[in-house]
Amino acid sequence: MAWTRDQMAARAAKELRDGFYVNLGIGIPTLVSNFIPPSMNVHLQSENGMLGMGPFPLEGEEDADLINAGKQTITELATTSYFTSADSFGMIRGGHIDLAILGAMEVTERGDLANWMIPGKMVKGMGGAMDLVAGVKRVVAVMEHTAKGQPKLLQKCTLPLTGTAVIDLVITDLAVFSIDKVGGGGMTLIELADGVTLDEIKDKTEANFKVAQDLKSKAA
Amino acid sequence: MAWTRDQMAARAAKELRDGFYVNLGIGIPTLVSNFIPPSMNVHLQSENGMLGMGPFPLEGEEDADLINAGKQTITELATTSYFTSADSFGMIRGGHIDLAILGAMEVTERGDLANWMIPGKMVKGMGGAMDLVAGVKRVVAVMEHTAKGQPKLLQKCTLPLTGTAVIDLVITDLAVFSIDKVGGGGMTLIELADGVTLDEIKDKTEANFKVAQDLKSKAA
Amino acid sequence: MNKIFPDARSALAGILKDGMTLMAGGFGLCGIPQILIAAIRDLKVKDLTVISNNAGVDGAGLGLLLETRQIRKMISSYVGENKLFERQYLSGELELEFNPQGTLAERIRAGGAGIPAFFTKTGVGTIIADGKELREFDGATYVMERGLVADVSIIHAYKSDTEGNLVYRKTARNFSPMMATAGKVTVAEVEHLVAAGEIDPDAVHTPGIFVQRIVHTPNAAKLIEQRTTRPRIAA
Amino acid sequence: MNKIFPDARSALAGILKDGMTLMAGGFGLCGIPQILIAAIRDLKVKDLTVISNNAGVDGAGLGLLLETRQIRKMISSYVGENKLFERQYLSGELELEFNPQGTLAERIRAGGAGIPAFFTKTGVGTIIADGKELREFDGATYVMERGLVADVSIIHAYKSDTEGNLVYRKTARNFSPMMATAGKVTVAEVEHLVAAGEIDPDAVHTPGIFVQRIVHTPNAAKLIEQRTTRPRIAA
Repeated sequence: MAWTRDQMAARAAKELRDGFYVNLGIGIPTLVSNFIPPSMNVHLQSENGMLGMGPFPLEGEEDADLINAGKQTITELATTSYFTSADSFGMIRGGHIDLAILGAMEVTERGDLANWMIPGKMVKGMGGAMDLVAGVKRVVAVMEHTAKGQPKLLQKCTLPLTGTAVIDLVITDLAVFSIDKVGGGGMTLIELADGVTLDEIKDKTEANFKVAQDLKSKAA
Repeated sequence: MAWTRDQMAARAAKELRDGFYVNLGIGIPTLVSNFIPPSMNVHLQSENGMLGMGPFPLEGEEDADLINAGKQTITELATTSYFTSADSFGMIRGGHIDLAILGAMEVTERGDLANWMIPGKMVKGMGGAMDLVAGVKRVVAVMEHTAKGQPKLLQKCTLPLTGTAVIDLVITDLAVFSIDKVGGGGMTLIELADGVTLDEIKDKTEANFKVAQDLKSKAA
Repeated sequence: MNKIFPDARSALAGILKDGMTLMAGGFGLCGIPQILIAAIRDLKVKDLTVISNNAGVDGAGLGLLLETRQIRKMISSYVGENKLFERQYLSGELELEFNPQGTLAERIRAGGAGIPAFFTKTGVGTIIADGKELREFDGATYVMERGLVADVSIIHAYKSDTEGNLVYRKTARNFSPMMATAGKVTVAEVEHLVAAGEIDPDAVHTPGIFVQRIVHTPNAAKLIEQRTTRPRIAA
Repeated sequence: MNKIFPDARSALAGILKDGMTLMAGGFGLCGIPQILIAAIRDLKVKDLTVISNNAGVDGAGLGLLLETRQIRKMISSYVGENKLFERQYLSGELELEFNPQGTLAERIRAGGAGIPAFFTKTGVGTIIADGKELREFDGATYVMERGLVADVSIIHAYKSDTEGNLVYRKTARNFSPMMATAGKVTVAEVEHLVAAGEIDPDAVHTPGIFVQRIVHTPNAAKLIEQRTTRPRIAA
């Protein structure tokens, strides 16, 4: 059984640690905030210039001056601070954010990412994506395993790149892969969704990958 | 009669214009603030991180958190703002300060300045002087015309430089010179202190200089 | 030196010209100088190069200047919300230069701070680095990016004193403080105008030195692009 | 994640080592982290490279670490107030690297913001540019300067909440905000410690992400280097 969007977000939430400063992208990554354990103190950054992002406001309490990087109305917390976009990306580029979780169109076995542009379609722009993948300490991509039956985990991206050797972990609806982006040790399958077989993953993945030792024994 | 320190400061104050943002160096330049016409709105910048510098405090009202770049206790005004040293020098380097008035050891006919280091003596450091002369729109040097009988207006500096082609105007105790630092048009004598003759200036100046037309007629 | 102007039109008088470069603050529709944008539309200056993170939406923000075809080129990080933009771009009427958002913010800061160029890791290995200088520092590769300045910057602030000391509110701050430093002339529209001394000098976001002209726009409606709420839980 | 430590010594525990690079905030004696400096003296770590605009005075500020010969090298813009400094420098015990003050501030900001190098006009044509890369942009010559980072930054702030959101007071702000961003670990001594939510989020100078450790030092005396006053005019 493939994971639902919520299950993928819950799996991504396992990458959080107490005290982490985290940037969540649009889409499934936004859902991750619903799965932060109550005991855990996690600070959400919004790259337009805010640390300590709260939930969406109650109806009637929206503030036009308070939005996230997806332009959605949000709220502040007791811990909140505001700053300029230059300071915000100084924070990102300078390696001060512990973790970014973002959506992806294509990821390669060496950690290259494409998620901003489809040639032939109108280009909307990369926004802060290139800065985030270049600067954040650990970057997790969350995406469907395939698109219209075609693999999205590739040996080489076909779409224009957002960054090269930037992804540490990929969570799809079928499995989880780690990538040794710094050491060049390639991609390793480390988890399968319940009921998903190694053969199914092999069938739907173009990228080369190793299989983690403990997964092999489980799958055997 | 050579000008006194106060007269030199008063002459320097004539370079101020209403609305100017100005940085004053240590020594005679500090005295310039005593000669700002009451009708004129001039904002003093202190490069450690303040705009809108007020006078020295009354005795007993000193605040250890409120000092100028000379480390003297000062006061704030209704117009005051504080900022970081990085923002302060962004302001300076980015050309936002209209005028800097500073002391000098040597100035050349093309506007080179030496004012921070005497070889063989303990070096104290350049502080913000190099940034100020490189960044401020118009830079005025105020200094004695000679030191121990030796000219300080030279063809070439003998001391280590603070900046090259940075001085627009030199005010000494004997005369005032303009320098065409951008156009390379050299130095021009434009004023004499009362009773000082052109011959005295020629005698005490190593730098080449022209004599302004209206000064020639006055001196004639 | 009075920096206060009676309305947006007079605050822009004498500083606009065809072909000029304009910076406009805001992120999406949050913190945009909408009164000044409307005045620029009415003043009909054209062939503008506009530096702004986004391009507004149809009928609001910089969308107003797209409707009137006053913009020749945009330098932005994201323009996804604007159909008119898409049409003008695809027809070749409009030029577009994409910058990563952090690179755009830093280029503007650099321009205002007298820094002509800097190096960043952002965009290395992507089309953003095409034709730009690459260099290694301590074993990693960086791309050189240039500072940006503008003839005029237009920004929105929450509060100003008569000296032009500005305070922004919440995430409406975004690009405006850097743009204030990078405009040869910076014009601020402000919700609240107070006397000098009424803003805590430790809480000033933009010192008055960066603001040449101020217009008080107390009752401008603020627009929300993505109104998102959570349900009230019954008590 | 509790960032509050009971005293300076515990706040520095486990992060000091011989030969490390330390940034220390302050301008002259204004805004220096004097309690943390005293603790570093007591903890006897040595061969320090210290990045700080000044070197304290005899008996105060970084002067304390000069007395104990814990500093091997200073990176500063001005060290004129310190006789002990002069003796150690002239005897060759102490290395010294001068940076123009604005270049120093910008190098620290760059280091904290992930910028490995930038260009500035400051120092071109002087000994400061010797051996550094020069480059022309738009007809003017600039020198390339590198970003600076530190193993540990020690700073003083006026107020902190329990998250490490900091507010500085008046000109005591100076270099501390940039140093907070450029230290792998940043330790702040603060005059006032308040609960989260008690600082206006629009008025935070240093967001808590940059502050790993906080020590509350409510009663530390502040020193004045040049007490300068004007006469009271008789009424």
